[in-house]
Amino acid sequence: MPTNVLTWMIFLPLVGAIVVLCLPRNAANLIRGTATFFTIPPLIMAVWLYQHFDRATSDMQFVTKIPWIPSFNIQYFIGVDGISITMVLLTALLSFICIIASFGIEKAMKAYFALFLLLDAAMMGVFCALDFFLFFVFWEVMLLPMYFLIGIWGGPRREYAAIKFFLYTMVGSVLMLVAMLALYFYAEPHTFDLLELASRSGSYSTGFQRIAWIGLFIGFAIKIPAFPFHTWLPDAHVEAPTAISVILAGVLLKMGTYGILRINYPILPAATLDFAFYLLIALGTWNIVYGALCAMAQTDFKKLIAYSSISHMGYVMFGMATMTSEGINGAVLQMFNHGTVTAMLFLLVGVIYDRAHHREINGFGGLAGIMPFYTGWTALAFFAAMGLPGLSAFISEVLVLLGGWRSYPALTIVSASAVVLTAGYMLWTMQRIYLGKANEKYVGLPDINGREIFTLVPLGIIVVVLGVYPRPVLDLINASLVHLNQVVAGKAQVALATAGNMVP
Amino acid sequence: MSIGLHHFLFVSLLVFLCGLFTVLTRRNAIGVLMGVELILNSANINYIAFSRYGGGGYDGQVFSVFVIMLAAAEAAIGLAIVLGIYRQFETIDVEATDTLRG
Amino acid sequence: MYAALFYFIAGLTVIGALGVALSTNVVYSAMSLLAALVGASGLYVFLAADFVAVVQILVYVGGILILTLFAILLTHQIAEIQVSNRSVGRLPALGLVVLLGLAMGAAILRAPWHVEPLAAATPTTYGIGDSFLNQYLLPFELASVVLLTALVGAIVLSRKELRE
Amino acid sequence: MSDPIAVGYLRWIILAPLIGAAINGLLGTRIQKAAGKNAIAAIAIVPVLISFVLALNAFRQLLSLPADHRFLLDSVSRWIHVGHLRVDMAFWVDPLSAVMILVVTGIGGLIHLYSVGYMHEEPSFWRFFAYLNLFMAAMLTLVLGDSLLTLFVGWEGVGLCSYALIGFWYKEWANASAAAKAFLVNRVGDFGFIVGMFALFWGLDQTGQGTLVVREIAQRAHLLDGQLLWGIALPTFITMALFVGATGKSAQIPLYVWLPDAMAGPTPVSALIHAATMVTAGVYMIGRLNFLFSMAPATLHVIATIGVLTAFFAATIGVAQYDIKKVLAYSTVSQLGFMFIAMGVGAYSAGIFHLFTHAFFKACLFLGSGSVIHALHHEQDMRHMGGLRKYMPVTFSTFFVSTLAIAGMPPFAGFFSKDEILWQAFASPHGHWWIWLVGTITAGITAFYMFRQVFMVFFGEYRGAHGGHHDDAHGSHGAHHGHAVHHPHESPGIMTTPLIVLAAGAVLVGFLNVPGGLGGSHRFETWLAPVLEPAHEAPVHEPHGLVKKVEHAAEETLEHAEHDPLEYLLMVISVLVAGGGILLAWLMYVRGKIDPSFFSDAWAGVPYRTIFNKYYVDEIYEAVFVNGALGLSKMLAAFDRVIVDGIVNGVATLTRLVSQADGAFDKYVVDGIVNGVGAVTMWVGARARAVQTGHIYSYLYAIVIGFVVIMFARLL
Repeated sequence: MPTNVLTWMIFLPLVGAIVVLCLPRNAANLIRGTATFFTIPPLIMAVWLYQHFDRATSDMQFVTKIPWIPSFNIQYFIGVDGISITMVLLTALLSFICIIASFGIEKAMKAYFALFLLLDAAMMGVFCALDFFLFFVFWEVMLLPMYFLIGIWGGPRREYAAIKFFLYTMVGSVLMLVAMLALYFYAEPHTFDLLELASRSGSYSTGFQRIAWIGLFIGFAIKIPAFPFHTWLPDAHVEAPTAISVILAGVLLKMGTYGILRINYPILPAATLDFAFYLLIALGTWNIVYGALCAMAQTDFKKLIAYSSISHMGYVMFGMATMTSEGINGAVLQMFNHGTVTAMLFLLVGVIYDRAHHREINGFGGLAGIMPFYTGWTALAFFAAMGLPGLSAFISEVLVLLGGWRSYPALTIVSASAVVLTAGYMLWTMQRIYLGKANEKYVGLPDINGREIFTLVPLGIIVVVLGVYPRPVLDLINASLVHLNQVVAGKAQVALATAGNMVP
Repeated sequence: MSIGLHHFLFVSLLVFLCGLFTVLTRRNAIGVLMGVELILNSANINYIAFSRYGGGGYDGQVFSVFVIMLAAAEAAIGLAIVLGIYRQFETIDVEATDTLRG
Repeated sequence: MYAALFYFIAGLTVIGALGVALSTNVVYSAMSLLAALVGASGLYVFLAADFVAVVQILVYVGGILILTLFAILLTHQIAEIQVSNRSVGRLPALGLVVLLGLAMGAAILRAPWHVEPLAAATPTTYGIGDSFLNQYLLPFELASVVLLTALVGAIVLSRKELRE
Repeated sequence: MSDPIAVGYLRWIILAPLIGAAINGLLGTRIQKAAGKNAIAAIAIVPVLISFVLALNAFRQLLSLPADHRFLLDSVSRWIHVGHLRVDMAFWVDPLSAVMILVVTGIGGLIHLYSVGYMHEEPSFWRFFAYLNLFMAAMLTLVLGDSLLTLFVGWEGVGLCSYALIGFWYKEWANASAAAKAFLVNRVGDFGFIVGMFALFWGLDQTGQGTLVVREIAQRAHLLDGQLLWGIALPTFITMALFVGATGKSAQIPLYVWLPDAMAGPTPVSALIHAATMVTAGVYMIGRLNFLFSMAPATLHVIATIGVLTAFFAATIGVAQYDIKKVLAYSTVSQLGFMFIAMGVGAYSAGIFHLFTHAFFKACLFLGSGSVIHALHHEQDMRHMGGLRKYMPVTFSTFFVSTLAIAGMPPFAGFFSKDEILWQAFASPHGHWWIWLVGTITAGITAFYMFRQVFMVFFGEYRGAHGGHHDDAHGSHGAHHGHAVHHPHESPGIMTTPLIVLAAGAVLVGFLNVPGGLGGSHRFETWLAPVLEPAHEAPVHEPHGLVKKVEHAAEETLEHAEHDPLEYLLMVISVLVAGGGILLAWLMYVRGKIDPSFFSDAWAGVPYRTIFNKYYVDEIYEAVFVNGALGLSKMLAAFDRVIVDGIVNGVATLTRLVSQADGAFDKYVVDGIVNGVGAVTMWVGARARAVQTGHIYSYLYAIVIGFVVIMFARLL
């Protein structure tokens, strides 16, 4: 069990998906039971992984390497290190929570849970894959169930949203494919192995690095989503059912930034340094400010949270680009924190959507009196999203901005100013929905029920505990990120020096 | 001048042409059959001529006997069919019996 | 004299054939067919194929011709033997036949026929009979089968239809 | 700062109220239902008492230590160790924070007690005390935090609690927006604080010693000298940014707008948060980082100027207010202005002392006004009050004593602390005569509006309840038809005892820091000396020897040997000015000799209306910042929807058009060909059928023709 725990975590949900498909169509509870049953072991393994993860070293752990397609030198090469460990844990946790949260789904349950488990397997795969080809396969596999989950179980304009989501990501993955193949053929004994490509990063010419970097970056930027490519996110969120929004915001957005950290940084260090300022920092800052301002103007609750995700992911991009160990640590911590906080926000939106069947912020009012317990939870989530000290998001925001100050003080001030904007739209939303005179239309609304609380409790605990004592996560990621930072800074010089004479 | 192979070939050719002409132009089924008989005979003439002038083997003649025998069988069947048609169509006019057209 | 006899018999055969082709009345053509067959038998005699000549007369004239006559009579109510076999569009057929004749005539003239010196005319019946039962035994037996089938076929075809 | 003495109990000062808040917060409804409101009150007050006792213990332990070793540290665990950033979860007490925790726990405890009475008939009683305890915990974290980051956690924590408490009665929309306004304006201040903190950290990190722990900063502060950030001296940039944070938290121009609106919260909240503790956080922070501020004279000057302007500005507004709590709110802003004057002129200990005394009498004033409001069933407009001294003797006496203190009358605390500030404003090297002048004028105005309030509320006839017209004419001619049915009654014991204690404090506390000129020995100042004036002391035992220290400031503060005669003169002037103010108020509101309308109609009432409407500052902010941000966000959202989505949808429609064209082409051309082939075949088929005529002879023709053609082809 110890070494191939990752393989188990990837393929168990897949088996689950198949088992769910074989169940009789109308055995509702049986389907829900089996689906949950297949997400619990990965969660237990995740906890086991957390305990047995070696925090001192920065190299890959729990590695499995089996030749898969020898003729093209493609291996089934999976492993986990500081960068991906938090994401694996987050995926395991959020999948479990989302399965519980999707007990409200009535339409074609078997298909829903099967697709969801398939999605879960693919996500886990993306985070563990260390062979570029395997990474790309999982990346594509993840797309399909997502398209159907939004397209079939979504809201009124679901087809539009699903297609838009699918096409956007497809365009991205096409560019990624091109860059992947370029890297594959450029390497002497053609290989897809990321570590191998990284070790050879000195030998690429700057021109080649730049083009490959841009190709990969656009592919990943669409997923983050970075500014020009972000319009799919609000639509996808508004139309997706609650559980899918949670997974979409909780895990899928992180794949973009994770991809950049896993592929762009180690393999193309010289280009990373060039583009860190022009592209990443500028886009990061713009994402933060733009997301916050757009969120302020939204009337749909879910769209508001979608834009707030854009703003928070802006922090991740900002942190990554600072090239300081504080900045990068902050970025990866923010990826984790944003996962938990936004998951809570979407679950909470789900709660009132199930009751009032609409998400118009101005349509509510004074819910605090009607649903006090629910309002308590929302307050916790809102203040976490605002980055209030004592809650997890504050630590990562401070680290990111602290990291950013040394190299880009002006942009750090602009990004820090967004703290006020975030507080602005969050409080304003809080006020319009929860405070003020009780809206007579919803006086009878039942307060939050057991199942919904059960999904919120783990996330709430994480958000509070990590706020007071962030070491459990920081220690996990510190070693690898410090190493990554040195690698990128170090290699970049070497690449620049030797690249001069190498023609792509 | 002595009678050579050519003479017999020419006779058989002429008989063959008449037979052919009969078959092509006769509207009466039986006339057509008669034409066929003529063609078969021209063939026999050739057989025998070659048998005679070609080294005296009996093969030619054996063949011609077979031809005659088969001609008999063919005539019997042909006429039976003609009678069948006659009974069916009350006529044995070749023009009329074209139901098997494309 | 020998040549003259040949020409006479050959002429008889050809005229018979022409009669069959050209005569307006079926019966006449039957009669001219008779002439042609007899002429042919004569030619066989010329070619020292005595057995075949006799067979020709017996089978062809005695059998097939009589059979044809029967057919003619059966299919024509005696009363209306009138225009019966006006044939269709003779001219193109004639043209075609002439063309064919030229083609084959040229072939006959040009072909380097392998001609052996004529051996003496000997009675051939024994030779034919012998080859029937040795060299051509299988075709001989098959011939009997064919004839039997023809016999049965003819009977089946021409029996009164059972009115279902 | 020598090596600290490790202790273990400091963390409990914070944890006790935190646990209290947790219990009340999570189980409050059940406890209140089961054991009633007193149980809730007990759960809330006991932890505060524990903290108070521990604070006293820490104070006692510090007293036993020699002067410059007074320093207790309680390091709990590593908090964030990432890259150069080394921040631990550690709490420390030194003379300055000792004073602060005593104030917070002491006055906090009294206010907890008072709230039990004041909030008695409030249904969500448990929620109030949960927030109050949470606030105590946050304020104590702010004060005890040993690194700027822990201080910041407390800093925003108190912001959150003030949001929760101001918006306590969230049913009214006004309260909720007041709360949001408070939090947002604080957040703007926090933004400044963060920027200052980062600049400080990276400034030190440039020299390889980046840290956020306050005592390490003190040792390495000199390394910041000479560094520039965008052409501004780094220390100045840092201190300016930190000062922005301070103005946000301590309600100075331009970020003071939230305090008056914060009165929407229950009165004990105003007393605790908006008088005694939270608003003083800014002053404390400057005091804590005084070595930094001493390195940036430009910032000090700015602080002093803003301080005096805020004081004067708020005092003028206070004059025209009719809401009893609004007057006190503006007086708080004004008194805070005085503290910032002290900080601005480098007299840090004077500032802290004024903070100390102000906590006492301002809390007393607020609680007094609370008991008045409580008695009049939430009536807050002074024009409906009057003559309450007959009905509420205790509240009146404590209120009157505190008003004397705030006005700066000699025996009371306010005199000593405010006079010290005015003297420092004049004498200190960073001070300037006009600061003293405006300060003294403000002191006069303060005396006037405070006594105006006293006379309107406690003197004259009761203009209570729903009678009486609303002009501000003095009550004498108010012939009310039908007196209020009920007469206001004195507040219950639990509310008056804290009042008495605080009033006593307002009287006695002043003697802690009697200036040399009056025979005193500045005991308070000497107590704070090691923390607050390292810059002034001779650099004898400072290992690193300050490069640029304030030379002439050193000799005048400590050695008061020759009492500068000027000091006496200024004292007398300030007392006279205060007396004048009181007299004016007395004439206007008790004797009615001077008709207040005389002032209000001066120059066509324009100045009065502007004061009354708070110089329209709120409206300006609303228009400029709030609507500006909203407008910008609407514009950007529209841009996002129209342009970016427009492009995306444009591409989509383009693709659809291309696909339609492609579809048409496919249908008509390619399909056309296919059908064409079909048709041709059919046509040929039909022709070919004719060949099968059914006549045997035509077949024979075909054979013969074929044969002939072959023969001739062969021959030719």
